[in-house]
Amino acid sequence: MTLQHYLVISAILFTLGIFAVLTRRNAISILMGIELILNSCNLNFAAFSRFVTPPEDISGQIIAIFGIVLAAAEAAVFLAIILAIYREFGSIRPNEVDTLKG
Amino acid sequence: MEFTLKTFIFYGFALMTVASALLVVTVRNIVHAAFSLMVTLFGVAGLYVFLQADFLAATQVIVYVGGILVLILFGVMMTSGRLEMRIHIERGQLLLGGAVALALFMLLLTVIANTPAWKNRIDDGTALPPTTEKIGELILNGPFLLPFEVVSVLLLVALIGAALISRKEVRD
Amino acid sequence: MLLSLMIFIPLLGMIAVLLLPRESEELIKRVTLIPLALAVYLFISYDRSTAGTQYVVNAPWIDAFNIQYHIGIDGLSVTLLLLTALLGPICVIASWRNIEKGIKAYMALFLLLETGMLGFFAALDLFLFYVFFELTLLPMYFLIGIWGGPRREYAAIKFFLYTLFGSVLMLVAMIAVYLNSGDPGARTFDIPTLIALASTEGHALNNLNFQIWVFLGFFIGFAVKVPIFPFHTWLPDAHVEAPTAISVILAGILLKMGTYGLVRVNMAMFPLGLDHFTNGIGFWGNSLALLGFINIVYGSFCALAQTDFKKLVAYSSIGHMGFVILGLAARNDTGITGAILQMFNHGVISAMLFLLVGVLYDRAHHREINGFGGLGTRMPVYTGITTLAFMASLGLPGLSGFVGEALSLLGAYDEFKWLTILSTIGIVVGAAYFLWTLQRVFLGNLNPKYEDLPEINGREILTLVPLAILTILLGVWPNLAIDMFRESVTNLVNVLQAI
Amino acid sequence: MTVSLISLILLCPLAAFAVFGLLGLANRRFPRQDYLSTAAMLIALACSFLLLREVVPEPETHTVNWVSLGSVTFSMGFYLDSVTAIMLIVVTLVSSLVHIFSMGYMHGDPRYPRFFAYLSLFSFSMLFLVVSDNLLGIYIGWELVGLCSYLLIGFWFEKDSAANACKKAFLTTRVGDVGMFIGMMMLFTKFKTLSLYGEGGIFALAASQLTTGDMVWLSIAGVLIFCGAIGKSAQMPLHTWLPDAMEGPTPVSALIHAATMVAAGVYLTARMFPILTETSSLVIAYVGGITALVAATIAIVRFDIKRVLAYSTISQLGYMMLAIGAGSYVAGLFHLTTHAFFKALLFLGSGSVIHAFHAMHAHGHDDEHEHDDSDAHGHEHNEDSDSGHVLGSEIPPDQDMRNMGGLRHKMPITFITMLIATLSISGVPFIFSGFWSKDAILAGVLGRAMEWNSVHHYILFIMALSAAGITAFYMFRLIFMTFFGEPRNQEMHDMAHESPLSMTVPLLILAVLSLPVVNTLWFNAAYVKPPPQPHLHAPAHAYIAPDTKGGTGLAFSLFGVSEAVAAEENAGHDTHGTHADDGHHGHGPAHTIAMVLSICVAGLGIFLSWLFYHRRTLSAESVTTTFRPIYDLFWHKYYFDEFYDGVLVALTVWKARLFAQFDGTVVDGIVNGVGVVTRDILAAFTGAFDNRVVDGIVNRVAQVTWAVGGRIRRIQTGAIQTYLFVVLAGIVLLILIFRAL
Repeated sequence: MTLQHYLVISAILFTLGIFAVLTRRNAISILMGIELILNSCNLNFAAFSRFVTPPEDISGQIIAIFGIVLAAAEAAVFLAIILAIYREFGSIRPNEVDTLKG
Repeated sequence: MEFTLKTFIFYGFALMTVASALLVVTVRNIVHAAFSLMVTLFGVAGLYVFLQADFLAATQVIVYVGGILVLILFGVMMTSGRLEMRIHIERGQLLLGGAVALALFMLLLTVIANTPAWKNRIDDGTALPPTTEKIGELILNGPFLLPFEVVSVLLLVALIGAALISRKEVRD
Repeated sequence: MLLSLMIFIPLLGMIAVLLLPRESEELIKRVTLIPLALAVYLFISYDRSTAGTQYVVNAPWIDAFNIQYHIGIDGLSVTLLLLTALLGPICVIASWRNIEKGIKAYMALFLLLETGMLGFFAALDLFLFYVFFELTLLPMYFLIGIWGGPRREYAAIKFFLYTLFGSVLMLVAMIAVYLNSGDPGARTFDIPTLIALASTEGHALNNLNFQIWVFLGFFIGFAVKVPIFPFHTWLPDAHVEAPTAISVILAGILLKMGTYGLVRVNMAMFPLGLDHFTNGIGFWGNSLALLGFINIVYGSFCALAQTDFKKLVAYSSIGHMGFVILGLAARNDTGITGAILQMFNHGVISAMLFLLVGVLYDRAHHREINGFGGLGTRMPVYTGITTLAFMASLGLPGLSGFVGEALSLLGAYDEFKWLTILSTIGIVVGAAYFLWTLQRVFLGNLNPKYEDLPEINGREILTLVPLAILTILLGVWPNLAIDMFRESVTNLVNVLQAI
Repeated sequence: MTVSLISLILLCPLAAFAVFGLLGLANRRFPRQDYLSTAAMLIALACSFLLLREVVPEPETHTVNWVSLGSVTFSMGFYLDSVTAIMLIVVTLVSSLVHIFSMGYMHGDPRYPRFFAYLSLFSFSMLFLVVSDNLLGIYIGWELVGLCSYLLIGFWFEKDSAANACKKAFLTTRVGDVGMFIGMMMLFTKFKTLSLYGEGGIFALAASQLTTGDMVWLSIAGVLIFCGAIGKSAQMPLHTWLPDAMEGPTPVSALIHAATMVAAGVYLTARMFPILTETSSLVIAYVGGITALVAATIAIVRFDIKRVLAYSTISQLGYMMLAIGAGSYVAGLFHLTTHAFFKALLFLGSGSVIHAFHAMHAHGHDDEHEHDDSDAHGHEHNEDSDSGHVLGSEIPPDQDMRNMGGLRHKMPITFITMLIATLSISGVPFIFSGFWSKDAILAGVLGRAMEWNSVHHYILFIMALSAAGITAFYMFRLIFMTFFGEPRNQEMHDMAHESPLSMTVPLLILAVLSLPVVNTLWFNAAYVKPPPQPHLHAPAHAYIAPDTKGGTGLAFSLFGVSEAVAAEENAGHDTHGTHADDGHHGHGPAHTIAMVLSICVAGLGIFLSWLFYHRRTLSAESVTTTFRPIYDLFWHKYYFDEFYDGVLVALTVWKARLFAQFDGTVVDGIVNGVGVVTRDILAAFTGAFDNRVVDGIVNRVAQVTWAVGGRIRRIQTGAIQTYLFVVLAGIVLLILIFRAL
């Protein structure tokens, strides 16, 4: 169990998250992709905290906790927006919400 | 590295995380995807345990699984009206997205493999003291007090904002 | 420091207005009093015996382009700062009952506008000068476009595009000056430095051809603001559509920004270019005076034909600003002093006129001059104040309008005999349209429609009295204002006559 | 002492006005404004008398810097010489009397306090004008009296005629003022000062610096300054406002439009005396002479009592101008003084008559007013049946002389005092002041004519003489129509009554002032001396009269006035303007001739008037019919008003409309057109002329931008995922590139 194990897992999660964000046509799926990305980040923080910094320094973990909090906030706002958009457009497919189209 | 139970469990968690994450992005049924995400989150929590971040693991389970995931399910239900909403994916987009993701992944792998500072960092298995008390000390009586307060305000604002956005317009 | 405080207090006030609830109106009113108090303090403590700038603040701002936050005041600026600071609270009081929608946004924009104007008059760095110049544009656009009359959008866009057109030319000229001000690294936007460089023998800025073009660039930019024929057509539209207080600011301050810029930049910085347009030789040598003459006569005649009260006052503004141009074109201290006095006095008097039109409009809900009649019996106090303002505007001696006009003409006659003589037509026509208006609105039999028109109220009198006092005071004792800028003008004239 | 006295004189009326202004702003009125204003005037009057004694042979100036610039300074100040002192007396005296008169006349007017406030403001302005030592100060006072005149003519502004008249007065005088201002600009440019007196003043500089080459320029400047006087003193061709100004209350007509303000033009011309050249003098003299004659002829045919007096005023002012233009400085000013008193008396007397008739209206109803109106028209029919409806010829019934007659029994004081004034203005010899002043003018003109052997001055003398005769005729016509004969309108006659004490006392005082003895108090040779005229040169063919002594000189020396006139005439011989030391030598025969002739024409005028309007041996109607074209010309006031209204005013308004149209359509049209063109037409235009137009390049740039923009904007899909995709792809690429490097 080296640092690289964790980093690879994290990279996989990150990539999958990116993939979801890029390909999904459903806003909630995109949100789930984002959650994956955030998790991969948190995992990275925790891993670096464990392996790179001295063991008694756990700043990385605290940052990860902040990350989780931010994720929670983000999810709440995201879902609220989705609800609002859904009411407005009757759809949550991002490609149908294109009022900003030039 | 010898193949102990601990290693085995680690790989198990790792596999569980990666596999369920793969399901999250591939499964067509959005409810299934959500449940897969739950598994992924659990897996990550398990990994935190391996990293001896007990408080983080607990937070992960409580906040993510208990909070965010439920929120997502709520979102699914309120927007679709039915639980089995199909996810529609276009082929071209799939290919392009896959290509970019894959490229990114390859890039990350090379970085991970080639960064010298990250090589040979092996978990020696020494048990560290529980982190909860330390985290509490650091957050409430240490350098992280201000960020903590800022984050709490942010959370509050986000919650109020979310409530404001999602409520039905009364006037208009 | 004091000066910076004065400039940015309205900005702070704007933030305060946005944060405060609607009910705290008293506070908003008082915010505008602070700059006034500071301006009065500056006016009193200003050292009248020197031509140099005072209260200077000079701090680096954008080092990469050697742009500085350089502010300071000389006699001309302090006069106009006082005018700006004085009109601020008056406009707030004047708009208090008239603006119904979005009063907070209105006040916030108004305070932003005030910062822009105050900063413009204090800026000593060309870039800063430009920034403040543009800063007034946007709030004005919204103030006309949102709170204006029925054709407000047309008027606002016209105003915006016109001024933008001018300021783009100005920007080009400004960059040209910057690029020619020295080697890379030694270039500067600093106005005093540039003035010194422009009269240094052999410097790139001290080149007739260069100065002519740059002069034109700046001139058109300011000419739109003044406005000088043929760039004036935004003015009547903007005035007619703008709410009363904004008309007051527009006529009282914004027009002065144009002429102030002419003095501060065109005259002080490009004496060679100025000489080319005012030396009295040939067409170009008379062109500036010719524009002044056209403004006077054209504005006056157009005013004579108007039946909309506000449009009439707007056109009269064009006519009166012509005297400023004529006085400046004279390039002697009589003419320039007259022009500066005329700037200040026109600021005061036209502010009064627009306030008075607003008073009538609030009551009768129209501005058609022929639709009134005999109001003199119904509203004696209002009639009295209007008569005072009209008389001041048509240049009755003893009131401030006369001094500026007379000095401008006396100065201009030295240089441009025939144009000045022809310009005096404007005096007669000016009297004609004001007296005719006075007759149509106030004299004769009372129009039965307006038998119950209420007399001017205390709040409105409060806005007018300070201006009326100033009008009389400066008419009786013009030295009060001239003391402020005599040295500055002498200095400028010396520079102009050195070439 | 002098400074404080003059300050007091100025401040008293100003304070009285300021009280009104401040209270007015507070929306209150001060009920005893009349006492306040009158008291202020009486104090000023007392101070003026003190000053009269104060004046020493050496004139005094006191100045302060008013506008100081780098290179020039405009000062404000007092200049006190004998002329100032006399003018101060005239103004304060007439003003005080008019104040007192107005207390009776204006009683009960809804704007009673305001009237007195305006009078105070006027008095201040007029006094300021009089004491100013520089052109700018005079100009300021000049315009301010114009304002007061405007306000007071329009005092009853509900009447359209009054509203029109006040505007007309202001604008007409403004035209003249602009001329004056141009003259000031010329002088300022030359001398860099507007002060008149002292070493740095215009007069000193003009005397020392100008050469014969500057004479044309100086003449133009002089005439331009005189333009101001033309406007203010209602000389031809800017006289039309004065008759209309009679729309104001009668005391105003007496004070402003007869005694003081209109005389300011004469005062100004007299002040400018030292810089007049022979050309400008001649212009002034001709303007004065023509005005005197023309206005007198118009006055013959008026029926409105106030209009008759108005034209008489114009005519008399022309006389004064003629005097100054002909070099008779003292005579002109003397006539100004005497005229101020007797003309004020005439106006106040007519006011008393109008008041008597007007009081009846106060008792009656408005309907009655209309009835009277038609009645008046009925009368009008007799005499000028086909004169038609002329602008400004609607006569209010209480001012129409055809409604009067036989009033001498009803209003004895008014009658006696007015008769004295009439005798005075007509030039009935010896005991009336008008005779002396008018005679002095005639003598002066004739003297100049004989001395210079100048045809111009002979013509001017004849004009003046004819005007004198006509004046006697129409003034007695007025007296006969108003006070003699049978009452023409019995109803009105019955209601008429003598005016209250506040009105008759001023009349009596003014009547006393119309006697020459009183005037010698301030008008004598030791007191008034004409200033030198360094730029006035006698023509080459001037005939130098031989000195003749004695003769009529003895008679004149009865009065100090004549001493002064004689001294002046004497000075006139010396064309370089040095003073004669002794009074009597140098009397030409001019005086005798002028005196005899003037007595003759005055007698003739009075006699004809008596024949026409009292004995009625001659019929005015038949004369009218015989000389119909001339009568029409007089009746229509030489068509000046028609010309101004039909041509000048119409032209101005038309031009204004044209300009405004131009502004709205052409200038604004171009602006809007540019907008439209840039938006629409330009695109089509360039499509057609793509290659040929030079602008093509510019437009091509625009086109290309447009086209490229059209394509590029597709990138802006509005879809977040596309953006994200691009961002990520970009990141990957960038990292790859940097890693490769």
